[in-house]
Amino acid sequence: MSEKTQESVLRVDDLSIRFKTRNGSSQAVDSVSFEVARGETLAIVGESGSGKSVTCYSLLGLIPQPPGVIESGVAQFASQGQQRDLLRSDKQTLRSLLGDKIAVIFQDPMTCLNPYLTIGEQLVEPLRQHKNKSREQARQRAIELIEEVGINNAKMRFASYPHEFSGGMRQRVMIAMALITEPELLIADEPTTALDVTIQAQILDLLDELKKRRNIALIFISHDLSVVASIADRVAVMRAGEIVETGEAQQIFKQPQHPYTQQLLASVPSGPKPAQSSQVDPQTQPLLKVEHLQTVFEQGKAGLFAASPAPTIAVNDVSFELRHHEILGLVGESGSGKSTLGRSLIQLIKPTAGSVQLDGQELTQLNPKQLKPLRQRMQMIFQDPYASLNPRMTVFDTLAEPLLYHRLATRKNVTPQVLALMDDVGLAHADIRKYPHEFSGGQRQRIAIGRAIATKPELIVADEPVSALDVTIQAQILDLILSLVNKHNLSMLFISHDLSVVRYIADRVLVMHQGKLIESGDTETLWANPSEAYTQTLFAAVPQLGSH
Amino acid sequence: MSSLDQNNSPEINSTKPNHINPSKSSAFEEKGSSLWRDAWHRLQKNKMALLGLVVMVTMCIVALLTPWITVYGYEEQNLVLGASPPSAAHWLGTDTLGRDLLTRILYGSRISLAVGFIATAVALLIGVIYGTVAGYMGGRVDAAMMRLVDILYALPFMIFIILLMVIFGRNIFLLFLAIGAVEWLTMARIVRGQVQSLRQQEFVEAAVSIGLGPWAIIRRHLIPNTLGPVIVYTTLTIPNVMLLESFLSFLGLGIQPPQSSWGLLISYGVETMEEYPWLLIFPGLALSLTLFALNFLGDGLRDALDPRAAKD
Amino acid sequence: MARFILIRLLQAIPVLLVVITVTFFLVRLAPGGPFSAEKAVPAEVLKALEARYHLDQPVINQYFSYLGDLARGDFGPSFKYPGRSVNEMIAAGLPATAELGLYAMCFALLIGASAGVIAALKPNSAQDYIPMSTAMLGICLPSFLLGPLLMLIFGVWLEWVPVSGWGDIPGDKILPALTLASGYTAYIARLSRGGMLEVMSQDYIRTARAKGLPEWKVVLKHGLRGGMIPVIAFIGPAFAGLLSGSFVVETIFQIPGLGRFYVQAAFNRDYTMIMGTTVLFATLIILFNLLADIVAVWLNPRLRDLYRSGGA
Amino acid sequence: MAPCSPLLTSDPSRPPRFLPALFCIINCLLLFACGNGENNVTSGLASQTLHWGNGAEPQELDPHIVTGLPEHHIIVGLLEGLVLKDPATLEPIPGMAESWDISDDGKTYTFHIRANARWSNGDPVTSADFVWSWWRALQPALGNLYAYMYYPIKNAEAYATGKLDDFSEVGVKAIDTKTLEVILANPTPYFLQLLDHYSMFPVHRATIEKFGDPSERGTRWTRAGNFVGNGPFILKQWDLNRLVMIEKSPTYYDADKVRLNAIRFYPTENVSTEERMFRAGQLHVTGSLPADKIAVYKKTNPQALRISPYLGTYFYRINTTVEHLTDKRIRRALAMAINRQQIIDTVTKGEQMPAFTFTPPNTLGYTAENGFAEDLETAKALLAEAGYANGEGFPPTELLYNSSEGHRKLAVAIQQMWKKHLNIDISLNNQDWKVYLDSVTTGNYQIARAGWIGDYVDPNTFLDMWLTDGGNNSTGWHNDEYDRLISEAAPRAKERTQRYAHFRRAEALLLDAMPIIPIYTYNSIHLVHPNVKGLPSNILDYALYKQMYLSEE
Repeated sequence: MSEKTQESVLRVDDLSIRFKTRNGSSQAVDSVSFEVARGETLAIVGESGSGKSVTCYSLLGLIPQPPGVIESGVAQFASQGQQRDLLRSDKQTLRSLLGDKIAVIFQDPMTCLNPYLTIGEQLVEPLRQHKNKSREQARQRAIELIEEVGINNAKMRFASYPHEFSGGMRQRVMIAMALITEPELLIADEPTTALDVTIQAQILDLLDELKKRRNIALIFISHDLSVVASIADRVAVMRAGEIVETGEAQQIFKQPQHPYTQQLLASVPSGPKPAQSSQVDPQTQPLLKVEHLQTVFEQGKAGLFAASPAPTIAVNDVSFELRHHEILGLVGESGSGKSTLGRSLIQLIKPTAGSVQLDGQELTQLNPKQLKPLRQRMQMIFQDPYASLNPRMTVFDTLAEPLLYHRLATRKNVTPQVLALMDDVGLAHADIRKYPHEFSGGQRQRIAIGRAIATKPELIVADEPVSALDVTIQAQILDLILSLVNKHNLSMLFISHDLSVVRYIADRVLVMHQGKLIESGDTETLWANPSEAYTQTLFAAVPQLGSH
Repeated sequence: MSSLDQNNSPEINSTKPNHINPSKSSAFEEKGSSLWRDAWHRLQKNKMALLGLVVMVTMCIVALLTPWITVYGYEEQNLVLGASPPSAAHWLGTDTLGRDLLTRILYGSRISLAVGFIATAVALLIGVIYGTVAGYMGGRVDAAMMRLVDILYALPFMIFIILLMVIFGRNIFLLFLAIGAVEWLTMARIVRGQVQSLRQQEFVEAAVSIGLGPWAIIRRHLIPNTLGPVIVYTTLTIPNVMLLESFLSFLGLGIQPPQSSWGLLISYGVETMEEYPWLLIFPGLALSLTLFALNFLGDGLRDALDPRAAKD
Repeated sequence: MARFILIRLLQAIPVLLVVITVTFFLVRLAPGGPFSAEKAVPAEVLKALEARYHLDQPVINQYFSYLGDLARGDFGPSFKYPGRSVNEMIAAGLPATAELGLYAMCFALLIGASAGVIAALKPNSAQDYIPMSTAMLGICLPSFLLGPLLMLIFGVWLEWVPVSGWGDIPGDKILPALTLASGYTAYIARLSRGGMLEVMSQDYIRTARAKGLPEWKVVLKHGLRGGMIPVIAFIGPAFAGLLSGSFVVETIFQIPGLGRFYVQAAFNRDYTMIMGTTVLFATLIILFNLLADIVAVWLNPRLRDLYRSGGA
Repeated sequence: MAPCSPLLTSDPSRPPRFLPALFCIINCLLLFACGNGENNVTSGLASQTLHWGNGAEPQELDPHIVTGLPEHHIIVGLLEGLVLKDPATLEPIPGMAESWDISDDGKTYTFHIRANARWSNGDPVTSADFVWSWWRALQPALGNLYAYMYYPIKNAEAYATGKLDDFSEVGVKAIDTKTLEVILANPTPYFLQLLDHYSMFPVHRATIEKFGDPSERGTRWTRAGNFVGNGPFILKQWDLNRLVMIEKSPTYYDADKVRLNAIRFYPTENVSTEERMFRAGQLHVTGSLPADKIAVYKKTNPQALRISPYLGTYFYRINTTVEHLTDKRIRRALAMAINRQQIIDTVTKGEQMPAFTFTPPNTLGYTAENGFAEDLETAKALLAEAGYANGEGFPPTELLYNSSEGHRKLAVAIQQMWKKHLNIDISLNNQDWKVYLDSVTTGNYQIARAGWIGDYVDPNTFLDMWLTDGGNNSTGWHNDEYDRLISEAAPRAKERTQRYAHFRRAEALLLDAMPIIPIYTYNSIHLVHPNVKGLPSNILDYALYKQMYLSEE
């Protein structure tokens, strides 16, 4: 793909960035060099904190200085025959390039669009700023572009607000906004990470197509190797601020040279579950029995607004069983009701109808007081380890709380138990007095898991426990979960949108779509032969490492 | 800029659990609420906040020691002298009855600081509990509780004060109650708003899934996380309360002359600010100093109590 | 939305009823009737006066007949000002108070929000501390101090504006509006600083910067709207408080407003006037809280749609 | 709500426009500030408009309902009684009546009303107007607090209190349209003085009846545009809490002598503001002056400062039913231990006169003998005699005053004097005005601050309040001999000297028993711009507008 005859749009040499704080400084980017040519996609791959975003943002003047200090480097940007060093341009020049010749697409389309302004207003902004277009001209152009990125009814959509769009649509808007000034360089920072797998496939296709049609240079930043595999021409692998390996995409995926690249590739969950963990006991009665469960939301009930729009049926007539020592996967896209189902099972949300029986005991009719002893037996792990830990409680407080509350320990003898829990989930004892924000995402999830297993429960509902984590961390946490399930004889409902992860961990899988269970079966059976059309689409959209 | 993770991830390096010698672990024995102890450590690093704290503590100590360090009595008049500007005998001058202003400011600090802290504490206690319960319960309980706040807001304050005065007579503790009873309303609203948004957070859900009861959740998870805005509002409330005290004292509820408070000294000083400006300036400075000290202390405390704020 | 407003208005009815009932009986508990005067009132005159205003009837009858009058929109005659009905006095006083409050709120918003925004752009720097400290002065300088001070400086010494009055001499509205604004400026400054800090760390601000927009445009167009939401939520209730709390400023600057009546009525035991102003202010508090909620919804497109679809 | 509307109406896709709106409002406000030219004092000189600091918003302008000084200042411009007073001497001079005859027994007064006396709508003023007006003033339903001003008239009291239903038996009669005969119950030497009190002013019958029942309180007849009066000015504008403006009346009989074209009364409740308004040239006359400003004016602007004796006494009431205060030795000791001159010098600062009698000295020629002297040794001795040598064991005693800066300061000074001189601890208590009144009238106090302003220039207005059943007594003190002297001996006295002798004996009894502690005699303290002419000082603080004018010379 990459013919070196192509002119290089951006050429970065020996870029080093350091972050200085009162506690010392850290080398965020260390002597990084790369280039990207017109019509080419360069993927920068690395885990969070590897410096891949900082590298790109520093070129655009988007990192705060201080604390960031650019120590060295040259970034030659070629546009209309003019060569500029981005790192040495003044703010004015940089600003005139940004949004015009260089455009950026950010990771989370939910937060990156201004919720208070219409799509149209935000779309025309770069045109008005850089091209001196009249409001009407800009509007025309914006509408054309909205259509081009595949949004129907562009004229009406022009006046809509971001919240009226789904995540995928927003990302299309972001792409339109980036392309509206016909840039020569497009930087896409994890553009599909926050999207469902089917949407992700569409967006990747769109990006690829637009790049080809407009012959622009694309820098694609991602942590997800499977995604990169499907779009990149060349790949640069970053770790701890350094590019450890760079090369043609096919070569990197087929014959990774650097051990870190190898480790990354090995961490991508693929293939069936390692056999050793399966100890399901089919003959006895199930641990959890769910019958005709229904959960309905009165929207807008929260807060002082009592007026309620039409109710949403989040979980619709769901029945299934969960056996002892079984890991049951629950897959579905966002909005399918899988999280609500998980919460309804352990009575965090009161179901509207149906029954949930834990070991033969009906849960839905119990009041909080009656539930309390049962809470010890069922626990939950949440998706977002940032939000699910109280920011003002130390690791000790968080882990000790369930022990003390259920009188499994006293104030005097709780410490050894907490330390044992920390051993279980692989946390250093020295961290006992630290607060959640001092940990990385993976460590936080370890804390959350520790909290969940503290009371030695039988059932754990894990709601997307690894989807916020980097791929190597994800692999570690998955292995941790598997080992804990074995060690403590746990049963688990494992909720995820990531089919590879589910395949890797679950014994049996349920597929959920629009509030209903549409398919279930033993994992490998289902993989081999999905019967429902939806399930088939879902499987087809999963990016594969080898797909390139 | 959350995605700009500035630190290199320690993740790679800590893939294996660190097994630390168990004997060392006893160093992490838990004693009391670590949030407050950690906050204290963080506060010590904030110079402005520390300065504010030092000023406040000094003021409190001086207020306590006032009877032993003043040369004049606070009620001691010198009608022949009358109002006199600062001099060697009277460092801050004297008021129209010839009373030493420094002495009166010092005695006044006893009243003002006591009113400021106790009345605000009353407001804080009621407001935080009320607001948290309303915000946590939500729905009808919340609506009913907030309507009650509306009602109390709307009742005529003056009538309330006059009645209090008549029913209970003059009483300094009544003053604390009266002021606290008024000030808690806004506090309750602020806290309720905070709790409403906190309630949606996953860590509260996690607490529910552990089986914690409402009270434990409110106490352990909600209230500590509302502290930021509460502290800021509190630091703004204290000087307000001190001024409210002077108004109520003027009406006859609260302290009686010849006792003084900063608020009263200021309101008397206003009357003669052209003739005897020192009578306004010095009490005014005392109040301003308190306000700024409290403000810096409050901001520092807010940051100290928020582990995330300590970015450095 | 219409339904939401309707429900809130319906909820207001019991609130108002409780306020009316409590106030009605409270004022009659306060010692000293509306007709007591320094010179003893002869018994027969007192009797005649009480008969005139139906105060000789059982309190419960008075209460129900008052409710009846109120339902017809009649607040009754003032006791203190025999020639005036309460309706008339409110009609005479409310415009001045509302105008004063409006100007004050504008000043407070302009000064407070500017200070807050400027401070938020560079937190913990001189650009933060200086405007914020200036705004904080508003709390140290209560209106009973600031009013006379401004009056003295700008009215008497510099002779730039009149000392007092309301609409009599050009410029006589500036000082009272500034005075009333001072206390609120500090709150607004703090709120907008906090709001802006929060908003300026949002991802969409980074998006705006990535478009190459100049910084002022990023702040004013993308930041301000979200950053001002806490301020909007504050000014609704604050405006109601400003109206009922304007009596100090009205007295100092001799403004023919309602705030003076609100306080004086309590001292005069002008029962009908107390009731009238209380009902009015209770209504205003409820309305402004509602308005603040509506504006908050309106400013937030997401909520706007929620209510549009759920309501009418 | 206006600031929100630009928000609500703006195109939702555009950023909020409330900032521009805000700027507009502020700009309007600031634009108003420009063009601030001449002040009231300068402009008033050309237009002969007097700007008067009136102290408070008038409750009403109906002379038969109101009770206060602010109302007085306005009403005397709008209405005129049978007689006026010479502001220099306070002797009666002709008003509506151009002359009058008094019978030899001093009981029958015959007034001859001016032929050219007219109401502002052109109607002539007749004797029937007076008869009707006085009938109205005595209607119980009107709730006239000054009905007692009529009590010297035969049967007026009985009619006012409902003991008599037939008004024709009350001693007032229209002989013909311009002749009015008044018959008194007893000879009342100060009766002519009363006639200049607004409660005895005539009102226009047709106007009042047009707006409601004559005995109905608060009809709209007193509004600008409705008001029909017979005084030198007519009511032009009455904006609540803002301004009352009266303008020269063309129908007034003396109109060519009236030189002021208009008077604007401002409700200056805040005395500090009032003083600043004066300084900024917004007022010609202030109603008062803060005590601490007096010295400043003496130094910098003495010609504007107007201090003159006033017909009133500041005193402390003692509740003689409180156990330890029943002993008159204690009461006298308290009175003697106050250094009045020092209080006047440092607290009130208005050159007031220390009071050793209750009636102010030289009240129409009456001066009582000092009832005591400031004497610390005697005071201590008296206290010791009463059983509290050196103040030991003196029961806790409370001094009550109504919430006010001035009362507070004085109480604090006196509290300290008693502590220093007698070694007794007195605590202070201040109450809101109405609560204070309630406490005093129900006797729920020990020592209470008080003040008394004479309604008319005669000792009687001071001394009749200490009668046993006097509505304003409230001290629990009573003395039969005193009652006899005031209500029987004095009214029957033929001559002023004899009458004053009775008063002196009575006042000596009062001061000996000392249920009250006189502190000082009031002064009226005003700021008067030098341009204001024809406003002499007098003890009633009485102004005759038709003699006043503005001039720079």
